[in-house]
Amino acid sequence: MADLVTTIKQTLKDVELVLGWVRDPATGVAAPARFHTEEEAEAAVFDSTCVHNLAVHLPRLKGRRLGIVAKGCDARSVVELIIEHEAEREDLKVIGVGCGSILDVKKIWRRFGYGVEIDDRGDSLELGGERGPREDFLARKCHGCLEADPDIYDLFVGESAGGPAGEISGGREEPHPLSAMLEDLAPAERRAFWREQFSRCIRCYACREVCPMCFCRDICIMQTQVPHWAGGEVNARESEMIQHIRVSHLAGRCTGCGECERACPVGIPLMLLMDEQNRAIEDMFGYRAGDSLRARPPMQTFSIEKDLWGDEE
Amino acid sequence: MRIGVFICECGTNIAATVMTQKVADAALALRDVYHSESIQYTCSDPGQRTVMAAVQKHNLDRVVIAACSPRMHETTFRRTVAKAGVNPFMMEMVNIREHCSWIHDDTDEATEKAIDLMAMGVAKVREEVPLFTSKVPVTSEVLVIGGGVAGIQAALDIADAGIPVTLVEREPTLGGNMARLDKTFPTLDCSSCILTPRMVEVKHNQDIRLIVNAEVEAVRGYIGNFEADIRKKATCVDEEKCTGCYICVEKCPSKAPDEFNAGVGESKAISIPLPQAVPLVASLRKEHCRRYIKGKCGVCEKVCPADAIDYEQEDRIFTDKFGAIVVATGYELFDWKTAYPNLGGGHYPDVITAMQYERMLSASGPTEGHIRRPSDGAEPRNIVFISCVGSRDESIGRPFCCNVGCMYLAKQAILTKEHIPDSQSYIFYMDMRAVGKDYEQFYRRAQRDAGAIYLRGRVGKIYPLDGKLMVMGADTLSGQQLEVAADLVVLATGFTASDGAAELAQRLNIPYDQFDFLSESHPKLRPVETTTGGIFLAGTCQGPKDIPDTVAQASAAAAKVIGLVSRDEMETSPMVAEVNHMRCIGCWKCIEVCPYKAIEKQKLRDGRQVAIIIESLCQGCGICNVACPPSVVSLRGYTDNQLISEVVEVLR
Amino acid sequence: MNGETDRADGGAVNATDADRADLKLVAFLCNWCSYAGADMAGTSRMLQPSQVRIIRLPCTGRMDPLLVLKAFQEGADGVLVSGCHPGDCHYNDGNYYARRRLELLKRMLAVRGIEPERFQYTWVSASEGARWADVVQAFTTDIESLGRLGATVAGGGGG
Amino acid sequence: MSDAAGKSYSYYPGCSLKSSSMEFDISFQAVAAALGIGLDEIHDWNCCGASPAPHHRVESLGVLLSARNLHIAGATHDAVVAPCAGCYNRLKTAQFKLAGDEELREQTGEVLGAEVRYEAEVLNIVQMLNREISPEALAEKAQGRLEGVKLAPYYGCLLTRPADILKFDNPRDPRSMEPLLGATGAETPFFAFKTECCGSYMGLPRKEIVLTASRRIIEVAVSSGFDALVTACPLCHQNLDLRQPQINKAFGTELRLPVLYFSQAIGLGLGIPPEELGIDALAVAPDLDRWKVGAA
Amino acid sequence: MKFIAAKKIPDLLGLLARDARVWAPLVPEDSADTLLFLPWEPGAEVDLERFTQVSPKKLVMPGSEPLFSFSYSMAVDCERLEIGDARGVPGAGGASDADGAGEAPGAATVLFGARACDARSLTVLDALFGLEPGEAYNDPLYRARRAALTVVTLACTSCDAACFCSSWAEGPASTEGSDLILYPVEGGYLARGVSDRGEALLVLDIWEESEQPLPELAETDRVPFGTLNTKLLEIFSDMDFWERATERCVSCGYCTYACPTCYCFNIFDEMRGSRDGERCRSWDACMFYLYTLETSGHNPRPTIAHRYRNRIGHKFSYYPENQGTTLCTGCGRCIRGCPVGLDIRDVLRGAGER
Amino acid sequence: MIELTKTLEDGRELVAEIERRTGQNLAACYQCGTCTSTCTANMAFDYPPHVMIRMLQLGMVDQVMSSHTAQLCYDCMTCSSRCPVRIDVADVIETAKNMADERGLPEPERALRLFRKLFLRNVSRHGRLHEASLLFWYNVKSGTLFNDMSLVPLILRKKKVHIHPTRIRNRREIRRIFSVVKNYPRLKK
Repeated sequence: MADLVTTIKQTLKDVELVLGWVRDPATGVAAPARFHTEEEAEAAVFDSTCVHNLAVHLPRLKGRRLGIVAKGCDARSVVELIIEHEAEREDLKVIGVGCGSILDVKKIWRRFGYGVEIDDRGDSLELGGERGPREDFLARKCHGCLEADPDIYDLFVGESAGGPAGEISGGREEPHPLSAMLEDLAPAERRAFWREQFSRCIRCYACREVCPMCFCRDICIMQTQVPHWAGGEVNARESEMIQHIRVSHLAGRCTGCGECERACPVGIPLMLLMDEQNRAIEDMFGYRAGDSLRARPPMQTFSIEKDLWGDEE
Repeated sequence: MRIGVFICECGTNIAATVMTQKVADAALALRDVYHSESIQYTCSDPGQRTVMAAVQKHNLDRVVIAACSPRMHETTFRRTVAKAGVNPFMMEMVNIREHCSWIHDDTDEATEKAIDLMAMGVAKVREEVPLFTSKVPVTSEVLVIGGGVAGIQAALDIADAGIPVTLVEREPTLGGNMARLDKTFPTLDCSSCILTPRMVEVKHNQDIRLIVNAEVEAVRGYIGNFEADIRKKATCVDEEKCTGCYICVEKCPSKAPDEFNAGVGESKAISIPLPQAVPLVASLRKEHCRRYIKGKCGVCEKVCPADAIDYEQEDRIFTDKFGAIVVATGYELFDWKTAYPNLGGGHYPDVITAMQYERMLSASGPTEGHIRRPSDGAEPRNIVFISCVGSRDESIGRPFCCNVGCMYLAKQAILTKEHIPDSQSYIFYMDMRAVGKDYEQFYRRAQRDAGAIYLRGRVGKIYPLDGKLMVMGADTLSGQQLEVAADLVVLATGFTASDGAAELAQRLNIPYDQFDFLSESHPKLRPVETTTGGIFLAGTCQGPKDIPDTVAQASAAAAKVIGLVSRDEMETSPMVAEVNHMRCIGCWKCIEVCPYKAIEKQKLRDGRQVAIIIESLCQGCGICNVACPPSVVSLRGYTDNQLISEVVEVLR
Repeated sequence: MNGETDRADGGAVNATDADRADLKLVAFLCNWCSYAGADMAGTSRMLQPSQVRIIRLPCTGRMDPLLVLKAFQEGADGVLVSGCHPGDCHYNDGNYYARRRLELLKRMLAVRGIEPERFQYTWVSASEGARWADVVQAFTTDIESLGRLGATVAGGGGG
Repeated sequence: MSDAAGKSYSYYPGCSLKSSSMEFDISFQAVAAALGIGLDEIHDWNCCGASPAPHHRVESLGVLLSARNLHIAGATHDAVVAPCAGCYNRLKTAQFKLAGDEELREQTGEVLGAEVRYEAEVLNIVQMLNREISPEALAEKAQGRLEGVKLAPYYGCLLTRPADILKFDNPRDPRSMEPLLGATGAETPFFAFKTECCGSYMGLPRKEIVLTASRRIIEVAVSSGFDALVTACPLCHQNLDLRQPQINKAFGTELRLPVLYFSQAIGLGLGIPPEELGIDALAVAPDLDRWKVGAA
Repeated sequence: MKFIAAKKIPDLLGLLARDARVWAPLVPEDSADTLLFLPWEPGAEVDLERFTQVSPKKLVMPGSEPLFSFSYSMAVDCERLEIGDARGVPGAGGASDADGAGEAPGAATVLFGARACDARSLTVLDALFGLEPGEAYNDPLYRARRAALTVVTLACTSCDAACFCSSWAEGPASTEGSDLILYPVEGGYLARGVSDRGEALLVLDIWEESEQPLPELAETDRVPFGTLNTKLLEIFSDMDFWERATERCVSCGYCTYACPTCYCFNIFDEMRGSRDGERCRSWDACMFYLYTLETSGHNPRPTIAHRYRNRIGHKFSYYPENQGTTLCTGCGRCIRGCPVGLDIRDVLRGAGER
Repeated sequence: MIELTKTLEDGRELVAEIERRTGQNLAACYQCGTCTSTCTANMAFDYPPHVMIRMLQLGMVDQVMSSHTAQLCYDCMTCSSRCPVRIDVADVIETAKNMADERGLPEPERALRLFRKLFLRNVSRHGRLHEASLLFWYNVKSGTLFNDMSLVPLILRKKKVHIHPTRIRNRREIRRIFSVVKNYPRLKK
C-alpha cells in the first residue's frame, strides 16, 4: 500500500508519530503500531484484518501532535474524543482509510486455530485452504456500520467505500445477534442470563482498556475504595456492577466500535448492553456518539422542552 | 472513631410510636458507637446540655441525632455539637418524626424503621470528615436595580448605613408606578407628596449614585464579589447640563404618546415625564422625534439655553463591582385588550384602566384632576368599576390575585364621589380582600359614605348601545342577571411581571416563576433572599403587593444587604464540591454541567490542567459529582461513599 | 445460580405477608422539594406504608444512577427517586439532568431484567405532602405486586 | 361533478339549506361555481339531528346520524364542507367522539354494516372559502364593490364552540370572516355581539327567549351603525331575519336590519348578480342600490 | 494399553462426576467461539480440539476467595474485633462468590482435558504455595484444593502458531502435574496413568484394551531461552527497548489472568455493612497501574513499559534465577488472546538479540 | 332550609357522576357569576347557571336535575367559553338533564320536550327534517295552533317551503339508528 506509506511519511513531517498498523509476520494479520520515522512507516499496512480501534491511544498521548490512520468507525471515536477534550483537532492529523469491512480475526482463530492462514479475497474468504463464508467472520460492528468512510480526515487513502460497509455486506443496522433472544426473556430470566454471563468474567479489564472512551483508566472507579462502588472480589455480582459502571459512564459516548466485546476473553456479549443503550439514547435524544464535532453529548446537557419523561401526570 | 447516638422522644411525638429506648439500644450494637441515649426533648436547653455532656464524657467525635426533620433543627444541633467541641459537620440528623413516627401507627414497624434510619445515619456519619467554612472578601458597594418605591426605600436604607449604593433605573425618572398614583389607600395621602421627598433624598444622598435611562446588561461573580455591566442609554440630553427648564418640551413640534400618563393625553418627543421628576432632566425619544423620522428638525437644540442637547450621544457601559444586589424591578399592568374581547377588547374609548383613571384623578395629571370621558370629554355620571381584569382568571393563564385591586377600586370610588358628588359608582367584585391595617374600614367607607354599589359578580360583557356602555353582569348575592348603563367603565387590571424580568433573572441566575415574577428562596423563612447568595428581592418584582408591603420588604432586603456587606469577609458553606487534584483527568465534564459556572480549569505546577471549584460560587447541588466519571469531583457532605454506605447499611 | 431458578418467574410470585413486610425500598429525595414534601406529609400525619427508607440528597442532580444499581445489587426490591418538579429546581438545572439520567437508567434496567416498576422517579414539591403519601402508597403497592427481587441481581445476593 | 380545473369537496347541505334557508344553498353553490370549486352532494344524506339529537338522553344518537353522512362522504372525498354551522358542528362532534371511543366506533359500524369511515376533514364555509381564495385574490375580483358598507360579522355559537372539538378560530374573538368580508370592500369594525347567542331553537317552544336575544343583537348592530349582519348559520338567520317582524311586533320596535349569509356577502363581492344569490329570499332586503353592487 | 472410544468420553465424565466435580473444556451458552474450563454436567459436550482461553489455575487459585470473616462489636466502652472461621476449615461459611470456582476447598475435583502445559504449570504453583505441610511456607487453602484435584491431561498431537512448549525439554510430552494422560488416536484415546491417583482411574469399568501405538506428539515453536535471564537483567535500564516493545499494549490484565503460572494476588477487606466483613484474596495483575501504586501516590512502575518489563523480568529472569523454574509453560494463551496482538515471544527474541 | 350534612352526603354520588361524565371539577367554581351574566336563556331559568353549579357543590343534585334550567339550556356554550376557571358549565347542565332523562324524572318543560320529540320523530320518518310538518304537528300537539303562523305567508312568498317531505332512500339505516336509541336502557331513579 504505497499510497498509505507515502501519506504516513508525509504526515510524519508534521507530527511526532503516526498510529497505524503493521503486519505480524508470524500470523500474517495486522497489529497496531506507532510510526516515528519514515523508515518505520515503510511497514504500514491496511487490510481487512485491521480491526483494532487505534483511537484508544489518543487519550494516552494527549497533548502530543499525532497522526492516526482511521477507518470510518474509528473516526467516530476520534470525533467523540475531540468533543470530550481528549484530543485537539489542530494537533491531530487523521489519515482516513476507505474500509470495505473488517474481519473478526479472533473469531477465525478461535475456530480454526491461531495463525491459520487468512486469504481474504474481498468477496470470499479462504481459511487454511478451506473456503469459509466471509459473512460469518465479519467484525460485529460492520453489521451495523454507520460510516465506512471517515467523517473527519485530513488526508484520505485508498478507495472510498462509498457507503456504509454494512450496506456493502448487506447487513446494515443488524441488531446484536442476542438481542432477539433477550427480548423474549422475562425479567427474571434476563437477570439470570446476565448473571450467567458475568459469572465467567475474570476482571481483566480488557473491555475497559481497549475502549477509546474509557479514558479514566488507572483511576477508574471500578477498582477504587474511594468511592467504593464495587467490591474487589472476582465474581458475577461484582463483575456485573463494574459493567454497570462502564455502561452508565458510556451513556451517550459509546460509538459502538465493539472493541470491548472483541477483547473480552471469556465471550461476554458486552455490545448487547451497549447496543441497547445506544438505541435508547438515539430514541431519547436523537443522538449518536461520534456523529458531529459540534454535538453536545446528551448527558452533558438537557432540553427543558423536549425532555418530558416522568411529566406525564 | 467514637460516635454518639441520641434519640429524641419529642415528648410523645416520637415516643408514642417509636420505642426510642429500643432504638438507643440498637445503636449500641453498631460499630464505633460508644454512647447512645434517648432524650425527652433534645432541642430544648436541657436536651442540648445532655448531648454536650455526653460528647465530653465519652470523648465523642461524631454525633447522630435521631429526631425531627433536619430541615427543622439541623442548624440547632450543629451549633450544639460545635459547642461541645465536635466539628459541626460531623453531626448527622436522622428524621424519625416526620418520616416515621408521624406517618406510621404500628409501633413495631415504626421502631424497626427508626432503627434502620438511625443505622443509616451512623453509617453516613462514619464517612464524614471535618468541614470548615471558608471566608471570602466582600465588596461593600451595593447595586439596586429599579427606582420605584422599593428601590428607593432599599437604596436609602442601605445608604443610611453608610454603604455606597448604585441605583439603576430604566426610565428617565425615579418613582416607578407609585409616582403615577393620585392618592394612596387607606389614608388617602397624596402619593407624590409622600414619594417625591424620598426621590429627592436619593438625589442628594452622598452615598447613592443614581443612573437613570440605564439597564443592567450582565452580571458576573458571586456573593460579595459581583461585577455588573450597566448600559446607560443615549437620550440626546446631557444630564449634567440640563436644568429641567421645559423650554425644549414646549417648543418640540413632535407629538408622542404619554406613557407616564398611561396614554391619557399626549406628550412630546423630548419630554420630562412629570414636574417632580428626579433627576429633572429632559430625554428624547428618537422613535417619535421628527429629526430622526423625517431627518430634519433641531428645534430643541436651538432653544436649549443650557446647550444640553447632544444628538451624537451614544450608549455608555459602566462596569463596577458590588457586594450585593437588590432587585426591585417592579411590575407592569396587565395588557387586557386581547384577553378580554368581551369587555370590548380596547375598541371602546370609554373603557379605561384604573391607572388611566388614576392619572385623571391626579391634579397634576393631563386632565388636571377632572374626570372626563375620553370619547367626548363629558363628565360621567354612572361609572362602573370592574375588578379582577386579568386576575384570578385561569382561562387566560392568570390565576393569581393582584392583591390591591379591591382596595384601589374602593379608593377610586371614594375619590369619584369627591370629584363628582352626584355620580354613582358600581363596583363589580368577586371577593372583597381587605386584609391590611384599616383596610376593612376603608372599604366600608366606600360603601357607606361614597355610596358605591358593590355587585358581587364578574362582568360577562360590555357593549355600546345608544351612547352608553351596557355592562352585563350578575349579582350573585341576589341571583340576578343585570345590566348597568354606564358612562365610563374603569378596569382594575392585574399585575404582571415587568417587561424583561425573566431575561434579567437569567442574567442574574436567579429563579423566576411561570408568570416571570422572581422567586424568593423560601416563601416563609427566606422571603427576600433568592437562591443565589447575595441577590435579594424587594417589592412587586417578587409578586403583587401593596405599598406598605413593598416598603417593608425593601427595608428587609436592605437589612439583609447591610448585614452582608458590612462585613469585610464572609463565611461560605463548606458543603460544596471539591476536586481531588491528584486524580483529575481534565475531561471538563464538571465545567460543562455546572449551573453556577463555579468550576474552572487550573494549571498545576507539574503542567497538568485540573478542575478547581470556586467555593463561593458553588451552591452544592452535586451535578458535577455525578458528571465526573472517576468521581474525582465530590460533593462534601454527600460524597459517593457516604451515600453508598447509607444504601449498604439499610439493605444489610 | 440455583437460587434464581425458583424465582425465575419473579413477577408473578404471590407475595406473602411476611414478604411484604420484608420488602426493602429505598427512596432518594432532594432536600428542597420532595424531602420537604415528605416532611409535610408527616406534619399532616398522613399514614403511609413503612417499608420505604429515605436518603436525603441536596438535589436530584446529585442522584448518581449507580446508586440505584448499587441499591439493587445490595438487595433493594424497589428504588424511588423524587425531586422538584421540572422548572422548580432549587439549583435551576439539577432535575433536568436527573430526568435524562434516570430515564435512561430506567430503560437500561429493563435490559438488565429489572422490571421498570421497581425503579420509579417522580416530582413532588415541598407543598405536596398528600402527593408524596400517594406516591409512597402507589410505589409500595407496585413493588408488593412484583414481590421480592430475589438474590438474582448482579450476581450473588451479598453475604 | 367537479370542475376539472378545481378541487372538489363533498358537500353536506343539510335540511335547512334545502328549505327555509335555500338562499344559503343557492348562494354557496354560486360562489363555489364562480371560484371553480366542485361540490359533490353527499349521496342520500340524512338530517344531522340538529340540536334535539345531541340533547337526547342517549348521546350516541347525534353521533350515529352524523356518522352516516361522514361515512358516505368519506368513500369519495378527503374533505366535507357543511355551510350550515349546526351541521358543521354536529359532523365535527361526531368525528371527535368516534376518534376517541372505540366502543362507539363498533356500535356505529354495526348500524352501518361496515367499519365506519370518519376521517374525512370537516370544514365550515368560512374555513373552506378562506382556503380557496385569499383576501388579496378576492379583493382583486371585488374591486371594492361593497365599499362604504359596514358589515357585522356574526359567528354565533355553533361555528366556534366548543373550541376543543371544533378547533376553529378563537372562540372569544373569532376573526376568520373579516379578511374576506374586508376584501369585498366592506368595513368590518369590531362587533360586540359577534359570538352572542340568538336564542337557538327556542323559537317554537319558548319564543320569548329568541325574540329577546335576537332583538338585542339587532339593536346593538343598528346602534353601532352596521348596514347588515353576516352569518353562516340558518338558525341564526331564521331568528334574526325571518323573525324580525315578530320582534318588531312584540317590542314595538321598527328594526330593519338585513341579515346576509356569508356566501351571499362574498357572492356580492364577486359580482354575482343578486338574484343568483337568493337575495330576494331575505325577509329584510338590503338596500342594494346604496351598496353599489349593481355597478358590476 | 487402555483405550476409550471418543463417543464414550461422556460416559467417562459421568463416572468421574459421581464422586467429584468435573471441569472440562466447554462452550459457554450463547458464546460459540469461547472455550473455557467450566463445570461439566451430563449432556454438556466437551471440546477436545481447540484451546481454552483461560488456564485452569482457578481450580487451585480461585479468582477470589475469602480468607476469613470478621465482625466488630462493642465491649464495655471499647471496640472488639472478632475473627470468624477461616476458610479451608470444615464448617467455614460466608463464601461470597457465586461462580462455583470458590466452593469450599477440599472438595474432590477432576480437571479433564488440560494440556501438558497446563498440567506442568500446577507443579510451578505447587512449589510456590508449598504443597507439603512441613514446608517453610504453605498455603492451606491452596493445599486443600490441590490435594483434592485429579488432572486428566490431553496430549497434544497438533498445535497452533501460538504454542511454544517445545522450548522446554519435554515439550508436549511432559507428564509433570498430570495424573492421567489421554493420547488422541484413531477412534478415541489411549490412556496412561502417571500417578497412583491416575492409575486408580484406569480400573474403572469403561476402558478397553488397545494395541494402537502412542501417537506422535506435536512439535511447537521454540523460544531460545539460553541466557535470556541474564540478558534481561542487562537490558533492564534500556527503557527505549521496553517502550518500543509495549507501544501497542493497553495494559489490560488478560495475559496475566489467562496465564497458568501467574500467581499475583491482592488481599483486602470487604465490609458487608459496617460491622461484618471478610478478608479476601483475589487475583491481581502486574500490568495494572494500581498493582504498585503506593499510598503516597508514588508509583514505582508508572508506565506500561515499566510494568511489562517487570512481567517479563519476573517470569524469565528473576524467578528462574531464584527458584530455578521459568514462570511459563509455553501455552500461548497470552498470545492468542491479546486484544492488540502483542506476542511475548517477539519481546523475548528481541531481548535476546539485543 | 336544607340540612346540609345530609344533602351533601346524599348528593355525593350523583355529583361525582356528573363530574366524571363531564370531566369537570366543580369545586373549582368560585361563584363569580360570569356564566349567569351573559346567559341568553337566563330570563326563562328558574336557577341561574352559577346557582346550578353552587347547588351541585352543596349536593342539591335533585333540584338541579328537575330544574327548568336543566331542560331549557340550549347549550350555546357562551358560559363555558367565558368561564374564568374553565368549567364547561353548559356540559354540566346538559349532563344533569341527561341524567334526569335516564332516570325518567318528570320533565317540567312540556313544550320543549314535545318539540324535541316531534323533531326527532320527523327525522326518523323521512331521514331529513320536514319543517312544514314539524310546525304543523307541533302546533297541533301543543295546542298553540297559531304559533308562528305569522311567518307562513312570508315563507310561502319566498318559496322557502316544500309541501311534501323529501325522503331519503335508505330509511332502513335511519330506523336502525333510532332503534339503537330506543333499546337503550333507561335508568330507574
